[in-house]
Amino acid sequence: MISSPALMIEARGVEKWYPNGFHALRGVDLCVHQGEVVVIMGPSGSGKSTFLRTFNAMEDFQKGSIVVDGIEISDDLRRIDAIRREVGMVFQQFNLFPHLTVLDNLTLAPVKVRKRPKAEVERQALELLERVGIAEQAHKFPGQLSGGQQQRVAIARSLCMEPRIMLFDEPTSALDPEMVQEVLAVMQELARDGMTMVVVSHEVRFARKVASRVVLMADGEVVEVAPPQQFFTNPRHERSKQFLSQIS
Amino acid sequence: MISSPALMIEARGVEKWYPNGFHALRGVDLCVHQGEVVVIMGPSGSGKSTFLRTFNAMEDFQKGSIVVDGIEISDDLRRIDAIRREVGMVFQQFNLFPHLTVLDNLTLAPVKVRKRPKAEVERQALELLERVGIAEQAHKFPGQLSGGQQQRVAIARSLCMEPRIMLFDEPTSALDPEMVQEVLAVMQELARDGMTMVVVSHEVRFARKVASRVVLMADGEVVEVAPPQQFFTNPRHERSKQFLSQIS
Amino acid sequence: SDGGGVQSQKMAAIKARGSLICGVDGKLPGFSFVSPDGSYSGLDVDICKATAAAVLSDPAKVTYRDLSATERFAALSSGEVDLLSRNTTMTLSRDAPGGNALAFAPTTFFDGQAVMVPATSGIRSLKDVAGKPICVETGTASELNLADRMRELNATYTPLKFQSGDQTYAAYLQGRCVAVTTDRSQLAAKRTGFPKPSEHILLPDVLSKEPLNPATVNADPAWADAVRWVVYSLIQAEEMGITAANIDAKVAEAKANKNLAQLRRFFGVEGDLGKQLGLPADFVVRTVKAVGNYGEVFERNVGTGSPLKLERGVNQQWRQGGLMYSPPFL
Amino acid sequence: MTSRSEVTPWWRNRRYLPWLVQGAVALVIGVVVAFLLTNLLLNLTARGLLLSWSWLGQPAGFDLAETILPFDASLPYWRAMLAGLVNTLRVVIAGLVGATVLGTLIGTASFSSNGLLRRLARVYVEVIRNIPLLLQLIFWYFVVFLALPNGRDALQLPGLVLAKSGLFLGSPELVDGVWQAPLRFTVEFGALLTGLVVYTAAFIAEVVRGGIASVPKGQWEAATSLGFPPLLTLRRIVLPQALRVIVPGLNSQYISLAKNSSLAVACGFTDLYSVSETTLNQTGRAIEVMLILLGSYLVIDLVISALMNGLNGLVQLRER
Amino acid sequence: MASTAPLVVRASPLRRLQKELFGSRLDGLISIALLAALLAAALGFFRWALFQAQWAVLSANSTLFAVGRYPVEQQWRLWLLTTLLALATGLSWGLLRAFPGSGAVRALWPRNDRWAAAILGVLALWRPMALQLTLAIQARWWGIAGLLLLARWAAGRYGPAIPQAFRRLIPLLWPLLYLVGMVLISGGLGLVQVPPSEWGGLLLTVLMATFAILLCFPLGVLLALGRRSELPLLRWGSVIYIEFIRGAPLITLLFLGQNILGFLLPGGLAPDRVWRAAWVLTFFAAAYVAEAVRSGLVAVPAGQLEAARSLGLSVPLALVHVVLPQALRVALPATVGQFISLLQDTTLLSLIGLLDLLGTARTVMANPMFLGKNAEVYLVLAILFWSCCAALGLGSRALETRLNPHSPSAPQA
Ligand SMILES: Nc1ncnc2c1ncn2[C@@H]1O[C@H](COP(=O)(O)OP(=O)(O)OP(=O)(O)O)[C@@H](O)[C@H]1O
Ligand SMILES: Nc1ncnc2c1ncn2[C@@H]1O[C@H](COP(=O)(O)OP(=O)(O)OP(=O)(O)O)[C@@H](O)[C@H]1O
Ligand SMILES: [Mg+2]
Ligand SMILES: [Mg+2]
Repeated sequence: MISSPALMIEARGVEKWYPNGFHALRGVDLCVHQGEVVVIMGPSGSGKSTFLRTFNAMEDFQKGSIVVDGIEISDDLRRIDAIRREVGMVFQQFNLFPHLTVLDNLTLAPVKVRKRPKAEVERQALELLERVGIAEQAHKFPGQLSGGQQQRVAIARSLCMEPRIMLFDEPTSALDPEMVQEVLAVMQELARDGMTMVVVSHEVRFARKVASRVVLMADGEVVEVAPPQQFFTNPRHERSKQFLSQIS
Repeated sequence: MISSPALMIEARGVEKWYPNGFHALRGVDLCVHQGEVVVIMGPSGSGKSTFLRTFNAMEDFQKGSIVVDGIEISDDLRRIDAIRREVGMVFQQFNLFPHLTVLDNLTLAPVKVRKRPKAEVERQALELLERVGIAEQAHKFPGQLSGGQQQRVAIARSLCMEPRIMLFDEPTSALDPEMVQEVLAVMQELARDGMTMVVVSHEVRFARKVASRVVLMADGEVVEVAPPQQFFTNPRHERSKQFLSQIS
Repeated sequence: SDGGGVQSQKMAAIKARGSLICGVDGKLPGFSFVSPDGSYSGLDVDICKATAAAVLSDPAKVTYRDLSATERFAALSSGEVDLLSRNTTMTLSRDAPGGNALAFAPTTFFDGQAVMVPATSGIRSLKDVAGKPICVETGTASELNLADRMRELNATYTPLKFQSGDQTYAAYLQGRCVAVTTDRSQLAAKRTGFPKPSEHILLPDVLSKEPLNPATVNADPAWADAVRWVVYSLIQAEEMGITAANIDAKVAEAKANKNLAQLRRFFGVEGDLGKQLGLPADFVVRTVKAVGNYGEVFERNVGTGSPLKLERGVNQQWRQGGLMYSPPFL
Repeated sequence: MTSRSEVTPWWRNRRYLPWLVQGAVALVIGVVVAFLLTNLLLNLTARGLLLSWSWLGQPAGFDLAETILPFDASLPYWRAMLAGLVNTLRVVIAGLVGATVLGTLIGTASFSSNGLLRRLARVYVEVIRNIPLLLQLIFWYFVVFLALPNGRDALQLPGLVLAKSGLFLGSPELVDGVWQAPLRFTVEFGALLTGLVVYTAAFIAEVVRGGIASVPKGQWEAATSLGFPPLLTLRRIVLPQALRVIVPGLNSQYISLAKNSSLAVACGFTDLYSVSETTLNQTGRAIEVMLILLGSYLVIDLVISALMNGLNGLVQLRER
Repeated sequence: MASTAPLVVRASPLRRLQKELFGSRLDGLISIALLAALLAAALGFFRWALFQAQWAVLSANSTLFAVGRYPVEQQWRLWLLTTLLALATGLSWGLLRAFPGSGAVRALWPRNDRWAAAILGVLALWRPMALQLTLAIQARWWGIAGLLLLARWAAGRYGPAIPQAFRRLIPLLWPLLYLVGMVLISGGLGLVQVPPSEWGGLLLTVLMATFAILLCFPLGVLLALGRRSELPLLRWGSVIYIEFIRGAPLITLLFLGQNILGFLLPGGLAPDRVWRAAWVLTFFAAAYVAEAVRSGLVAVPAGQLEAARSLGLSVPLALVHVVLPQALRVALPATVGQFISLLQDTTLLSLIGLLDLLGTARTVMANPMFLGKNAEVYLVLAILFWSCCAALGLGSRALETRLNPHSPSAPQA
């Protein structure tokens, strides 16, 4: 037990109702260990995004508990801040700040939130941009980049806050096909470097190659959790089979 | 000579400058005989649309002359009216009137411009819609139709003015692939019925099957005019070869 | 303590502020008017100056507020101006506590509402105006008097109402209406500025009595009294033949001669008349020095020597058969 | 997040914090409002001006220049204010129609093939919008309308006389130096209406221009290729589509026209505001008069909005 | 098809004119009618302006129009302020040119600037002369205009040499100048007090407009944020406020401010009526600015706030650094539009008896000497307002393009 990697996310019986009464999560459990890459799949509206967003307290929930890196999520703002510091998030729509240069996008949060010295953050930012392969775009504005480049900037922006966990919500689904690969390559490398990642994605190839486990959600519940090999070749549940037949 | 079909369009040395000084047509000649189907091809920006639009006086030109069905184009508004009566035009973007039903789209011009009795025009319009295969959509609004249906309505709308010449400006390039065929079929049938047509299009199959001659334009000039068989298999000019290699 | 403890709140406020806020019309030649250099002059303005001289010893310490007819009472009762010297007619409802609850100082000008018409119009009495447009400033007593009188005469007419005097006269001069009505003095004042004053006549009809008085609020009787006696001091000075020019001599004379008891009391050389009002003992000297006696004020601003060329008429001293009469300074 | 072993302090609790913020804001607003209201009550009581409406029934004592509702000085105040309201409505309705017509003409003129007309339309809009309306109203009244000739010199056309006192329609005749006619509009009304129409038309022209510009160019081309002359294209093809964009824009212009009509005082027209000012001055009833005034304009705005929303529904419906 | 070398011809200006004016018979008729009308109007105007108009009304009252009844012996303060303003304007203008927005080329005197400088020069030389001001005052105006151009030249020429740390401080010049200006105008700090009732004319108009513009903007932003807030109380509070203000004509609100504010505050606490009007203008404009800003807020995708929050930015930080910069850029034209109408609305002060430009004009025209000289005065006022409003509009468009050289519609090749 001692040698097993630390538990980074531990969700127990999470239930969420939206204010309009919609029961979006119906008692979901999930554990993510350090260094794991968990890919969440499932039909549209099954609650994947909602679930993911509870991990950094972007959505609240009514029942159950979530412990992120040892901190239990509660209504305490100080805790929420601490959790957001641990968790980076990348969105489907990139959500880069269009009025700031790429470099400023990266440095804004570390400088304003962490109060780190600007010069140091800039050095780190340039390194990260190098790492995602777009160092030469540092002084452009997001509007001047392609979708793939923008998404890589978004990843770098999250990394710049030095998170211990990264959440990805369909990071490639707004991209033209030729740009999907460049983003997945960056994520793959991140995974190789040992980042704990939870990824909502329907990229089967990526999941097969990188995921430690694949989670299938449907109707606000976790239907199946399995290593990718097993999940894609021999799913246990009827729902999983049905889903797999749809996406391939 | 007597048996040769009448000359429907005769353009001689047409030169056009746009108001910004751009020299869009640099002395173009073209003759179209009755019943001919002429397909104009050429790279983007070569002046195809501009040339086509001079035929019904939608664009003016500064040098040369164009005679349409015996009427020479000049600044005389009465002549321009007469020519527009002879010439129908179909656009890439359909340009149906979104606030009118399909039937009203067809009948508006004959009733308001030609002052024909409404009932008679409606009968004719329904026949035409039948002919392009969408009689049952007569009372819908354009926004409720698919692209292919909309383009067929646009063709029927032009036909309702009983033109002797039809101009098509890339009629299928805004369509999803599965809808291209239904529009080409309608055009093919029109050609079979003996309509004189000038078509800007890159549909090689259509050109091979239907065109009397294919015209290649480049940089505001006509580079080659040839029957489709010869044009596609054995073009004379270097420019034509280059162009054909690009589109296939 | 000195003044028998009667210190008015208002007066304290004015002294603290170091300036008297005086509500005036600002656009009425002869009464209150701004010259191109920005200074105010006129009969109403002189009352402000005299009051400032009495309270603050300096006639220049006045802050003028141009007030329209519609806002003058609100400005006074909300305490925005200390003194309203804006040729305002004293009426019962304005005076009464159940009405506007003002406190009026003595009349500084006895006026009456009149009607002016172009001489060429052929109109010779109010009756002739029937059926025609009359210009009048809205929110004034003139507006109501006109309505009353026309109803008495059983005549229809069109009242063209304007928010301010300048618009009213502009409309009249441009011929929009055949007559304009307001107080006689005002009409005369305005007429002086007309391109051809002689082409306009005042009809003989007097629509109303218009005693024009400075006003303060009922709520501060001590302040009202002070203002009242400032005005009386000017009238009394004229009666006693004291002018701005000769006052220094007269004061010296009074100081020298113990027998001139009345004069000595008046100048505050003896007795505590000023203190009883909460004013300096020599407030009369200050007021007269600042603006002259009532006759001088009248002559300078509206009298025959001024552009308005008004006769003294009923505004003559009572000894000359007029209505100007000051109670004794005892 | 139901039961927690440890209690989160309230100032860090994201569940309570918003309510605390709101509570604080409510408290501040409440205290300020209460403070103002107490003062109001105290001051009004001191002056004997506590809210009361009985004065509305007392005779007004003043006359009004032009009214559709018959009015004279012996009628009560509420009749005076009603007469003012009717006058306001009269000028607003006429103004709406006039401004819409003129604005549409100018808006479409900026698409004319005639370069001069096009530029003049631009110049009109740029000049008129950048000069204060009040200045324009005063200009129209004192400089233009009051310069009209009067009496015998008035501009006379068959059945129509334009004089300094107004526009007379029907069979005008000169009685005792004054024009009389069955139908007359005073110059005060004329100046206000002209000012409002000219000013609002500039804004409406921009709305119309925006609406027309929002119709794709292809619509013009298609119509032209079908042989439509330009005016017919505009009327049958372009304007119906442009309406979707125009109508919401018109709504706010209409409302501002209605509100701007309160500047009538500047040119001597007896509208609601002018009557209210007189009434306030004669009665001292500031609060009540303000309430009536604000309420009336609010109702006018709401009515215009409701009508325009209905119209909006109609033009949007045609799409589907 | 041996065509000639690419030849750029533009239709000759005459031919273009002919085509624009006489393209068709109808166009020809319209053109002739319009030309005739224009000609008649121009003739009439010049006849009036040259032979009938009497401009003495303006020259005789120029001080009144400029500063109202501001005490003569204190007017040096206004001259000082004008000089400071001219310096600051020249400095800022020159620096703008020294550091053009990305994409623009740097030039010491671009064409627009040469025009502006020429117009300024002509105005400074001709206007004081036309107003028949005394030579001393004319000279002052020349000096001030010269100073402005000199500062403009110096800043444009030597601006780039200024160290960056110092350059950052230069925008602060304006708020500082505003405060200094307020002190200079109203007195205090050892200067003699000049109460607001003595301010008038252009001074009052400009003061009211700038005061209201400066204050209504933050207020409007707060209201807009309130209206978009999730907290019902803030939202409904803002909605009620905004809709109430927008439902009422400004004149009724000014009237309310003058007549009722006195009742709402304990005696003596109510501010001077000039300030009262200024506050009413501010609160009025805030509601409209709020709507303009709201349209900008709507244009910012919800994802922006989410991204900022997920990066750990608190809501205020996210608003300040992420949402507002984007929203205000979108809202800029509409906001400036509101500022322009606010400037125009200051004329309504004359209806409540304040002596702004229009109020001063009305006072002047009550002067028997100038009765009936309406057209001259109103024409000059109209030109004045027009130039100010048009300049604001132009400025906003320039700012817009300067802020937006990298619009998202220009993707990389
Ligand atoms: N704010 C909200 N209020 C009410 N219902 C919501 C809200 N947001 C999401 N939902 C509903 O909750 C359900 C789950 O949403 P969620 O976005 O988590 O699904 P998802 O699995 O991510 O789907 P997709 O693959 O389409 O992104 C959906 O049915 C959605 O309609
Ligand atoms: N209104 C205009 N003003 C200036 N240049 C124009 C205008 N319209 C078109 N052009 C230019 O004229 C050239 C010919 O345009 P045209 O639309 O005729 O080309 P095309 O051959 O139809 O191209 P495509 O295949 O892209 O439709 C292009 O270079 C275009 O940029
Ligand atoms: Mg999702
Ligand atoms: Mg084309």
